[in-house]
Amino acid sequence: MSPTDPTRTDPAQNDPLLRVSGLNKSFGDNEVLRSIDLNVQAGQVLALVGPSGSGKTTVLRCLNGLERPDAGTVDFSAGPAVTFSEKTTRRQKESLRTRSAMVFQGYNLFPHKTVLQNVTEGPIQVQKRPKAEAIAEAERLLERVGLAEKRDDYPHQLSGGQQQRVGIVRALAQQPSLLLFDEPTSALDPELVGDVLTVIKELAEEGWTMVLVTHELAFAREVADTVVFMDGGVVVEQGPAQEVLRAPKQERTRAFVHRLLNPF
Amino acid sequence: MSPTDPTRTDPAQNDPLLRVSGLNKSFGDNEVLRSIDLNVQAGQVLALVGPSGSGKTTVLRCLNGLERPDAGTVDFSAGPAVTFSEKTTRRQKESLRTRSAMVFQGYNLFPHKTVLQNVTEGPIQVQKRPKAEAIAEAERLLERVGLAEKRDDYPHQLSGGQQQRVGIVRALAQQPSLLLFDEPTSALDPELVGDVLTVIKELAEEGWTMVLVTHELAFAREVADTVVFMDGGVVVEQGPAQEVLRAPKQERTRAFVHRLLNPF
Amino acid sequence: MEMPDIDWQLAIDSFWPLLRGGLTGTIPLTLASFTLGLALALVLALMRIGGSRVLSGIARAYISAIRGTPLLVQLFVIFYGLPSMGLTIDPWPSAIIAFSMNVGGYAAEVIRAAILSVPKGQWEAGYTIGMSRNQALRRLILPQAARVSVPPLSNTFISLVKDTSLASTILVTEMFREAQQIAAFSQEFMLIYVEAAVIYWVFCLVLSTVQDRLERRLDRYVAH
Amino acid sequence: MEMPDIDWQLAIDSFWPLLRGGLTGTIPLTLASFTLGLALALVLALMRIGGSRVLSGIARAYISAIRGTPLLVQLFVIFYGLPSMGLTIDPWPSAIIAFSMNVGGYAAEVIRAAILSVPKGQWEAGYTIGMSRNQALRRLILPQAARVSVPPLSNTFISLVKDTSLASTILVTEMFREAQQIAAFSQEFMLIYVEAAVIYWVFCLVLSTVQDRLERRLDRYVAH
Amino acid sequence: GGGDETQGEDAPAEESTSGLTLEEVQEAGVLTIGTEGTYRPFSFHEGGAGELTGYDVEIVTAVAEELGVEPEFEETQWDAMFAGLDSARFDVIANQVSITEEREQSYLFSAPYTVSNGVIVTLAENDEISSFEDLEGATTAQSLTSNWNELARESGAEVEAVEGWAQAVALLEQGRVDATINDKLTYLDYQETVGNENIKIAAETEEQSQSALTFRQGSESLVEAVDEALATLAEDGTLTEISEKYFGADVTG
Ligand SMILES: Nc1ncnc2c1ncn2[C@@H]1O[C@H](COP(=O)(O)OP(=O)(O)OP(=O)(O)O)[C@@H](O)[C@H]1O
Ligand SMILES: Nc1ncnc2c1ncn2[C@@H]1O[C@H](COP(=O)(O)OP(=O)(O)OP(=O)(O)O)[C@@H](O)[C@H]1O
Ligand SMILES: [Mg+2]
Ligand SMILES: [Mg+2]
Repeated sequence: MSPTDPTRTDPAQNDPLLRVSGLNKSFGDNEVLRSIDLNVQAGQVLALVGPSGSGKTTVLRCLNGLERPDAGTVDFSAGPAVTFSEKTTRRQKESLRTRSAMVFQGYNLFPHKTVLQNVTEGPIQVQKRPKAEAIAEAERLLERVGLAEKRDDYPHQLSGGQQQRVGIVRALAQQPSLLLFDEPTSALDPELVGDVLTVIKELAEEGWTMVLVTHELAFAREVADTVVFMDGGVVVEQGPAQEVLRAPKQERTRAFVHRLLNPF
Repeated sequence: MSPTDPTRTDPAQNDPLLRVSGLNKSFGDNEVLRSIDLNVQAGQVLALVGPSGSGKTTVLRCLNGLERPDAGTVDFSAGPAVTFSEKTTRRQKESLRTRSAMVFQGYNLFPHKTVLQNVTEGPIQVQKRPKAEAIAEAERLLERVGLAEKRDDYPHQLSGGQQQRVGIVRALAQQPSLLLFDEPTSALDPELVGDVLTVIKELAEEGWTMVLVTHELAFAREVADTVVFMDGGVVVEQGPAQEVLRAPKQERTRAFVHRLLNPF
Repeated sequence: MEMPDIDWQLAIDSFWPLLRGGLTGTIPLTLASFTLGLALALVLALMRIGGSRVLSGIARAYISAIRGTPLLVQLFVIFYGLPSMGLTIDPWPSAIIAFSMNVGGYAAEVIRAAILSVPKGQWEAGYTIGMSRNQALRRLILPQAARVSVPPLSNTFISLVKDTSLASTILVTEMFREAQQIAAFSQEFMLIYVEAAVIYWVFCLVLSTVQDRLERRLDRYVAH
Repeated sequence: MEMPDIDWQLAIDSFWPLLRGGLTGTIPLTLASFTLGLALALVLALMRIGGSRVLSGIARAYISAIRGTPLLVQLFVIFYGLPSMGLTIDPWPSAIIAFSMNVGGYAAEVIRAAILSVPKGQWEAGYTIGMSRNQALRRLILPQAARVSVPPLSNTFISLVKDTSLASTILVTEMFREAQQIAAFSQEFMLIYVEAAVIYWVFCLVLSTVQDRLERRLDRYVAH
Repeated sequence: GGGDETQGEDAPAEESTSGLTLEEVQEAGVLTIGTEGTYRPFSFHEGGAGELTGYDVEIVTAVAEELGVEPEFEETQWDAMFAGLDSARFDVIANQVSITEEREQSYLFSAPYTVSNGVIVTLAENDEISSFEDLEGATTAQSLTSNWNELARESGAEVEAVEGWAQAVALLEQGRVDATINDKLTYLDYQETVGNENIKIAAETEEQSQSALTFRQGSESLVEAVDEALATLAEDGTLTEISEKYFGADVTG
């Protein structure tokens, strides 16, 4: 997590780290994603916003290989591009997984493992990194988010905000080139939201590349470089955060932003 | 729900409809409420705010007879006051119930009953009001919150915002003198919050007396007459909404308000 | 390895007596015992859940004794044991009493779990609209608990179908008793028992279909 | 109503033989069959859950047949039926095979339900940290499913304790067989059967304690 | 499976379920015997939990000795008895199996070693039943598998099925049945050991029933040797001795 971290790319470089084009996905008759195109520059933060059911989660899941798109290409600069079709194998889909790490809305921590075990499970069991090294790294990351003394607690002993910070550390411990956040604070008590947002903001400032789904428009405006507004499975509008969120060009975007900022 | 509704009191009257004094409640060793005093004027809105675990829900539950306080007096102008002690009977506790109605954070609709049945269950089964009258009244109330055509749907067929509006209608159908809301929007998707807040705001404008627990400080500021800030089971500060939320006197209130309005 | 010779004629001849034993013995015995057993189970479950320590203790002891001892012995105690205390009950009533008591013990825990699985908020929503404990139980909790308890209760039911074969030990004629008679006469125990097993299986398959229907009916108000 | 005379001397004399039957027959048979049955159940549960329609169909048919037919017939088929196809298995192995297959059928559904009860997000969290299906199953899902399945499996276990009495029909001596022998000699079948029932009950009470312990151990990572 | 009589002949490959020859038994040095172990006084455990003993057990043990082989007992319930014989779990049944025409079609019998008659047992105070004709319309308790079951039916009685003698007596005493038919020997042994004054013998059959050791088809040479052994044991008084021990009389016919 220091700026010399080998897994991270220099933000100045300004290459697209991730290029997604023509992504399509249906569940049965329900066309959930239609021709989604996205570019994420290395070191930048892309915020994905839009109404419920618009397909934001599905986009993240396609990037992380949890869902198989029906068509489209996902091209990480870190490895071979994957073009999806009927014939795409499970192995190809799964090859995407190692390049990104996901932080879930509901944390999805492993309830039967301690905080430290949650974080080191991937590095030790999957990546087969030396145990001592993985533990040292995990401790460093936990320290970083203020949870060093919680290392031997079980998730249920933590508050929601603490659990989500563990979720973030678990993702970081994967040493991914891209971090995916799916509404990381929407399950939290309002007072606990701040702790998590602060951590995410710091990661952004340190140059991590991320795709962030959120309903916290104020936060998106502050932290994101690019904002993509989706509705009904299509990208309605995308551009610099300030533009899309302050002065949206599309009527649908405008209505959405207005509804969220002035609920009554 | 018309201004001539017999169950409602004229806001101009300015009597305390509800007077709570010296409310104490412990769960085991945990002193959850300590000497809570509250007054609610007829036709006014009291907003209860404070950090998680401060005892807000417990206050509402004591007012509604779902919890038995260890000591204290609850005095509704509509009936005899109840002073709690070891000896308070279940019947006394339950006598509070008919005077107020509760809207829950998690809606708590009856999943095996239709929208209409949810609303008429109390009037028909408990209050033994004539069936036709109860149904007519329920339909009028559903119409009022824009859910007339949903009357025969089951709760799971509705969105969260629609469910919560049914929850409100169910409470109104009780013809209570006081409405209790426990974080009515915190389980909702951000875009659906608006619909519910709008309904609550309209009820406030029509002169319903309410106690409202909420984390939506902007809404509290707009709709409440009085704001009570609780922390650690005690009332830290109370006063006119504009004062408490804009210029809190107490350090703890200030910190809380600041944290909620500037999370990162 | 080769298939043994099978006496098909015997298999065919014995089919009707077996089926008759099932229709006039196994099925009515099962239905009567299950219905009464459920009622008992509900009472026991409420005793367990309710506030009283004494009632809860009694229900616990009963459930533990029923589940901890063999059904055969329960049948024997009621049929052969009670007469020595001056209480002689006929075979059919004895069987129904014993099986109901047994089902009661097993189903009580299922129903208790089902009631507890209904979110506390449902009780509270009932209270806030002015319901008594009893009203909330009857009108809100039990209908919801019913849905949850169908699959585990259907296990109890299917076990009961087969357990009724023990009624033959206390002079009740049901399918297994018919099977024993035919087998005793023909000496073809294996053939007849397997044939009876197949008929039991068919009963159970039919019951599974009923269970599915019931679940789907109760599902109408649940998402998915 | 009067109490029957009880032959206390006989009750005392028969206690040790009954207990011995329990310790050398009932308990080892139960433990061996339950262990093997659980392993089989896990395989069946995975067949049901996994993607393959064929495997899932096989597992369903197996489970349905096992649950739909009487255990006695299953024992008879293995012990007396297989020899006519050239396969003769000794009493103890036959008993263990039959009981394991039976437990497998019943426990499969429990384990399947327990696996399905683990939130999908746990699988997904496993996948996103790079786990294979197998790794996620072994390291994340099964440990969590274990907790959920202890109570229903303990029901299966308690049923098994009592069902082992059927082993006496295939030449295995366990507690119920001892009871029959004593009853046949003394002609006091009620007394002896009730005594055996009490010993079964004590076994079950002990097992319930073990279950409680196990639950509490597995509970350490769960709230409350 | 099942005891189909043709099985032995047309399936020579199936050694396990065909009959057993004398040579095979002598080669193995053991004779495996199926018996109930819960049928007093014929096959039971001394004191309830002791050694297997009884009239049938002692006789078949003597026969085995005569053949120069070890007897080995397998105990099972009556329901499984013929299945056990069919599936070669044991080679002979020694459990008071009555010789009937039905059974002779499927199995081989040795020479009989018990001759007895049946008795109707009723409550002592019962004076309505004094002959088999009186059973018409009465209810009796019978073990389904005994030949007394058939006799009761032929006499026009309703039959209630019980597991054994003890249950039959219980039903009788509880007034749930009017009578039970059983072997006289069973009754005598019961009165000898328990001494129940509530019940009595109401009538006896004229016809005598014969019990014998029972074998699978194909065991002809073995049965021949067993018959020889039984003859020798009858001659040297062993059978009578065993009979006297259990019944105080010679019931070996
Ligand atoms: N596994 C699935 N099977 C069927 N339909 C699905 C599945 N997952 C998602 N969908 C559907 O796809 C659409 C998009 O869902 P998605 O979760 O991506 O939306 P979202 O933008 O993340 O919404 P939210 O803000 O509510 O999380 C919805 O209509 C949803 O019902
Ligand atoms: N039934 C109960 N048994 C034991 N403790 C309880 C119970 N209900 C509430 N508490 C405790 O009482 C305290 C206050 O709870 P309460 O729910 O009133 O807080 P709150 O202000 O509503 O918090 P939140 O904002 O999280 O809803 C907490 O410490 C809680 O753990
Ligand atoms: Mg989503
Ligand atoms: Mg609360």
